[in-house]
Amino acid sequence: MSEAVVPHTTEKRAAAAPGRFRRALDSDLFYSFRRSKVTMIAAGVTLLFFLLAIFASVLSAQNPFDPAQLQLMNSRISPLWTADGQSPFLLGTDEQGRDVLSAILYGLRISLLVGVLGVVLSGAIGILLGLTAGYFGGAVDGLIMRIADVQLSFPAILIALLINGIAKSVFGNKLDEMSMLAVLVFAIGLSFWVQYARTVRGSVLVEKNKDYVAAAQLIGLPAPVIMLRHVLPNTTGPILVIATINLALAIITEATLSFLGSGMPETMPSLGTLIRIGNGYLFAGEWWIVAFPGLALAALILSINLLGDWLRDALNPKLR
Amino acid sequence: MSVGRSLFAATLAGVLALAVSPASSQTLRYANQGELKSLDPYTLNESTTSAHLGHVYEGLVARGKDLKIIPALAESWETPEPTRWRFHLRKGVKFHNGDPFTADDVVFSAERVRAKGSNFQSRIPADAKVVKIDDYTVDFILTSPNPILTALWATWYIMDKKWAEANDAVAPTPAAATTPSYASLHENGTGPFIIESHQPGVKTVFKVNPNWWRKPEHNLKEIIFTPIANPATRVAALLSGEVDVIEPVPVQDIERVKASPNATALTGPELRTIFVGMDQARDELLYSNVKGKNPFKDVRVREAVYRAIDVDLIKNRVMRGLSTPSALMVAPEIFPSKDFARPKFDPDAAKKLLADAGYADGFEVTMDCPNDRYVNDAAICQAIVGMLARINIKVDLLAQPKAQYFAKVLKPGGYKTSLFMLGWTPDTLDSQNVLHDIMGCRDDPKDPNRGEANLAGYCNKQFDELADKVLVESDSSKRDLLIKQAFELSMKDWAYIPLHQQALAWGVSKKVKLTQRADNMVMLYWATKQEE
Amino acid sequence: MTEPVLSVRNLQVEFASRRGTLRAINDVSFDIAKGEVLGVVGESGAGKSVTGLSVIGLIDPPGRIAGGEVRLAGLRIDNLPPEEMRRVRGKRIGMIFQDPLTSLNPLYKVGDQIVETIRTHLNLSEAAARRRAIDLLAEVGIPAPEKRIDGYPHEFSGGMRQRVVIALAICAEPELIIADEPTTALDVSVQAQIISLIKRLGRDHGTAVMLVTHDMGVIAETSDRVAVMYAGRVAEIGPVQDVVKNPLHPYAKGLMGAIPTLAGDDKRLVQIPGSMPRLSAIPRGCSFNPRCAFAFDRCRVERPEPLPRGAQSVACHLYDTVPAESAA
Amino acid sequence: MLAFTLRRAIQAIGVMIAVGIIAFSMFRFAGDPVNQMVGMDTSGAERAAIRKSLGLDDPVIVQFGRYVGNAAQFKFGVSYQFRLPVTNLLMERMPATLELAICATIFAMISGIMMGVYSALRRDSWLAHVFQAVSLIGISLPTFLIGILMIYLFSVTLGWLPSFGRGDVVHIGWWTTGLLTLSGLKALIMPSITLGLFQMTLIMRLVRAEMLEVMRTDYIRFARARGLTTRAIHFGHALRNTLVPVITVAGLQFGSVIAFAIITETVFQWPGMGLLFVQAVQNVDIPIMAAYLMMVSLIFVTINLVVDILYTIVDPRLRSTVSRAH
Repeated sequence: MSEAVVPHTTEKRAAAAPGRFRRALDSDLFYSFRRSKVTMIAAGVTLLFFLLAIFASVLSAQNPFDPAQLQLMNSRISPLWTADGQSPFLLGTDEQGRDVLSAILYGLRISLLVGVLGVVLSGAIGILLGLTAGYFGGAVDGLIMRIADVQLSFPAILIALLINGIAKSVFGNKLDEMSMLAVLVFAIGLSFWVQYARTVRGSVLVEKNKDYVAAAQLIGLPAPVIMLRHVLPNTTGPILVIATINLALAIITEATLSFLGSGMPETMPSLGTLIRIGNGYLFAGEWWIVAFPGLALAALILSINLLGDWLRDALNPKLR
Repeated sequence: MSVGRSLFAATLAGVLALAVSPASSQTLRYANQGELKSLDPYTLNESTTSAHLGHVYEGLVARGKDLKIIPALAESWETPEPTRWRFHLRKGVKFHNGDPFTADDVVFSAERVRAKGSNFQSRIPADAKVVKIDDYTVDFILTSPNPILTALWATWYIMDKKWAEANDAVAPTPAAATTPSYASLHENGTGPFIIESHQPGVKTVFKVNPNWWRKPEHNLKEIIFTPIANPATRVAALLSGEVDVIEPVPVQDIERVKASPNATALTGPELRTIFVGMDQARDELLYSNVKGKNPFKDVRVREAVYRAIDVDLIKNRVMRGLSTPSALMVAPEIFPSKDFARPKFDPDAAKKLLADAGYADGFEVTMDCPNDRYVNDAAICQAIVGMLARINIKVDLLAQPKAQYFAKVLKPGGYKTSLFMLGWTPDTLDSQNVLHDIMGCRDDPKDPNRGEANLAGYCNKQFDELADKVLVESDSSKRDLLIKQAFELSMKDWAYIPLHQQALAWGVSKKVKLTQRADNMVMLYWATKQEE
Repeated sequence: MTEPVLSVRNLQVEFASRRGTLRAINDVSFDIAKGEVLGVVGESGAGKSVTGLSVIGLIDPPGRIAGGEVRLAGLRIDNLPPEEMRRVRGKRIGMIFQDPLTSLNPLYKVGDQIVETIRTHLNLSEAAARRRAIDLLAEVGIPAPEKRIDGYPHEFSGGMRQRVVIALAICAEPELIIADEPTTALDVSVQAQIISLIKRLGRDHGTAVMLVTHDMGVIAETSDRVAVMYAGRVAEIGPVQDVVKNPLHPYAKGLMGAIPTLAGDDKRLVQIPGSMPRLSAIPRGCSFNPRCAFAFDRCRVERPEPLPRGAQSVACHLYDTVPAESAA
Repeated sequence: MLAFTLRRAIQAIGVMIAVGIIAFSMFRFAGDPVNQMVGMDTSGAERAAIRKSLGLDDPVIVQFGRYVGNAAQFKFGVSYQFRLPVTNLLMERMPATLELAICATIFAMISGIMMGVYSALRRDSWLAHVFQAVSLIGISLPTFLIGILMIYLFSVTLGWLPSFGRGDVVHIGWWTTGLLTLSGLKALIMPSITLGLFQMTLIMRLVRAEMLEVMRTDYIRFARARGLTTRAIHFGHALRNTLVPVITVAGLQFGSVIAFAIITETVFQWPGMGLLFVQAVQNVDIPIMAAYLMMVSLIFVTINLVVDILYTIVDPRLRSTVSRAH
């Protein structure tokens, strides 16, 4: 939803500050990182979450995606430190006897997978379209940017719902968990590309008129290749910022889709799905089913957002 | 003297009523997850809609608090011959617009309910004749005996002929109507309440009908109905005292509601039976890794699946004790019998049965399941998936919203399922409906409607013969015996796996006294609310 | 002698940074008399703009005035409370920035901006302020001022905008105008007009002007006196003819050598080797010593203090121990 | 100006046509509505008849033609669930959604701008840090969770605010408003906050960033050099310049607010278009879904147009040269 915000600033910055990122990386970035305790903690938490997700299968008491490992007998056990807690269910279990901690670890994996792949896909689409629009200009540029305009006025969640719905209706009922994941990645990827495209296009427009492009063309080097070498480093900073913020947004979008019933199925729950399921048990006093996934999601997104904030400020020396 | 005294008493009562009723008549706020979908009582055969309309419309008969058929617009009836039913109509009843209720309205309603576009055509056999004898007597002449003719009539609501004719509403509003008819936006019944305003999906206000022929058991002046689809919001509205009655309460919230100082939960067994079915019609399953044959055609595999499912565990854990495990495909209220016991949960026997059938290593199959239709439906399916995994049947669960689910598994979708869960309430409140619709052979050339909802494709000609005999048998003990034989036969075939009757759970404010009926129809004309 | 309009004594400005405290201005002193134009010249980073900003009290954190004093007509202003300093700004000291394109708020009509400033400082009615604004625009040479007063900044050309900026700077009849590179962003053809305008206004109103620029040519043309700054210090200060004709400080010599003269003699422009040190790496002793052709041991250990040489003042050891002899 | 408006309008029509095609083709495949319309015990023959009467058996191209023809006259057919004309239903629900969206936007604008200005001007104060933290938490928790938690706290536990619905509404012509009754106002509080929280965060951060940026511009420095009061600088000059992008974003975000109302309305059972849409999705009520999409798109393009025009009013530079390159 912040798509309208970032381009305003990044486009300008990309144009105004070629190579700023590279310079910044040398010293300032690392310095400002070390200076901010909050950022260091956020980075630590984010890293921790990624590690937890990667090693989920090693760390978990059970594989919550494998129904054979779920014991209905063990359902609705409260966390270990409460009176009714039972080992090994540190954070308790849910209605199905799913260990909440394991479910969080595996859910984290799904959420991050959807988020990261979604962001990578949207980045790839956005960069490609941005390069195309900027390089060719004219009608191609007009068309791509008009599409971007239109898309920008539609919130990502609605676009994702639409794509989700289209995919569901096209593939009918054949969608299993993995294809649902692919659909989510696709939906998120197609909803978030605009900012990248605008940033890259802005940078291309700046570079296009520079002498070296003409020079390269004179000596017979393909201009696109040359430009790519200049454009991409210049936009790395803004793109990194967009990607970080979008990662958080993508994860929330997935959670929201799942609240509206279009997210990951309950047999392979993401953090968002876990919250939706757990939400139904809040009044029943089985708070741990929703509280821990909620906390995990909030902590993850908070950390990523903090990193994104810091990155944006750090790459923009004016704000320091 | 006696006349004087009674006159005095009546006057006193009248004065008292005048003095008391304005203060004691209350507004009841009611929230349901479902919606009142049309005001035309013949448009949609759906229980929530029928229950709502039951406050403004009435049938010739009604169902009492114990679901027994009781007289309503018909004071009494008799069957002079097995194929002739005579109904004596109540006199002095008026529709909400003041029109008197007469035999003409019954004849008219009988035609309208069977007309094209009605969703209730089966309420009266198509070839039955409805004859007005006098203004308050009507005969129904059938071509074959039907002992349960009135079973579904509690939701066959009588409409006003004059009103319908005056408002161009003689034809029923079809479910697929592209323009709303007058009758779908307005009501004119004889019932205890009058709809004052109706904003679909938002709010419907029922005002009390001061001229109702029956003495009200409620003390309400109006009912404000709001559909609240989100379960948490619905519960919150009850807990915070914003509504007085909600239906349903999610099972996990029942304890919370009971613990609340201003509300409680009414629970009881529902008539709906939840069951699992296996496709035993196709030669190869649509969704399985077993090719060239159908494992569910093997009775040992069906028994294995049956024995692998621990319904008691589902009851304790998923349903929180609020279900009644069932051996039969109908609820005990419909067919009470002590002769049936559920075959024991026995995973080891199940494994052995599978091995005997040649599936020692199990197989893979996809299970279809709704996730917004029955109480904890998806959770039950997930639990079953886990249980079947322990006998090496790897189940891929496809839990979907009811719209997509029904589109796929029902007859119009081509019964596209290999393993599924479904719930069924015979709306006749009679076993025959289940024997015919769910367990009868599909594709019976003589009876195309047989096996309409038989998603498993179970087919046993002997069973169908029994079902046919049940339909025409008027002697109830002989009839029960036939039903029993049919159920025994189906159990021997391991045709279906009945799981349980789910519990119905209504949330009710402590200020409100309410009768809960097992068909889950919320009838607020039995509700009383304390003064505020 | 009358009190100078501006008197800066031993001014020190520091910037706290993560590499330690950087001293941007180190012990700078100078005076400007009524009606006098003082040119402040130096390479970028020499501290000339910072000097201007510290006089008007607009050093942004993390910068701060760490020592010395600034007096405006005898009143010490460097330690005034913010609200009183604000009243000094615009009213008694006007400022002109480098880029007229960005100095004006694009969303307000120029007239509104002038009226706003006038009414902040002078007790005038809206109408009177507007009349004055028209007069001011006329004075700075904007044609049809009664019409242009309702124009937006983007409707003005660069030169015209700088005239508006000047009008804004003088609208409360300040005693001192600080012009920070007022012509740098302008076309060469416009530069001369703006310079002469500033000069004329200074003369007509008896306003003291502090003209900050890196362009010796502008200084030579406009200023009465000139201060040459290097690495946060005044290297040399004196009447403009003296400094141009006879620069004393080796750095000033190099700088003056960079002025193309009309004489067109074959003397090549003197290039000073090397570049100005960064603030974080100012050498010990004389900050110019690594680039100085005349540097000797003392220059590397001891900081030279300003020494009067006639009307000039120079901070160089060359003029201390061995007076004048090695200075050619 | 006219040419510009005209061009935008043509673009808008293009968008609407594209949305129409998407709406139609998506909902053409979104499950069988007949299953939703009739009970489970309806016979196959009856179902087939209903399908036929709905025209669901016609070739796709015929169905699309019919759809476009009707849509152009604002006829979106009759809701499968309610058997009422969809246009009426949507118009009936629109006031609820718009009122909620406007209240949420006002809440977000006022609190977002105040917090943003404060944290830009007092960057290092503890309150600014609190605002930053609040804003981060605001975007780090999913809307539905915030809504549920608020209901749990303010309705169930404290009993201060209603947990669902609009309260009593007053009819003014075809419009209904909850702003004129106490219960209506109380009912607006939680949904507006829930819905506006994200926007508030966004606006706050935008205002802060833009304000910091503006405060560094030459004209602010020059304004300070002119001796203008801090108030005049902050609120006259800096804020006004900050508001240009803020208006754009807030305007564009209004579309998002309406779309995000889907979630808020579901949680609070708010009888608006979003709730209608969610119910329609659940019940495969194709006419409502299609009409909602078209209606929301129409609102979006209208907003974009209005924002563009507003933009030119606020920023005089754009009045003469309206070609606003994106």
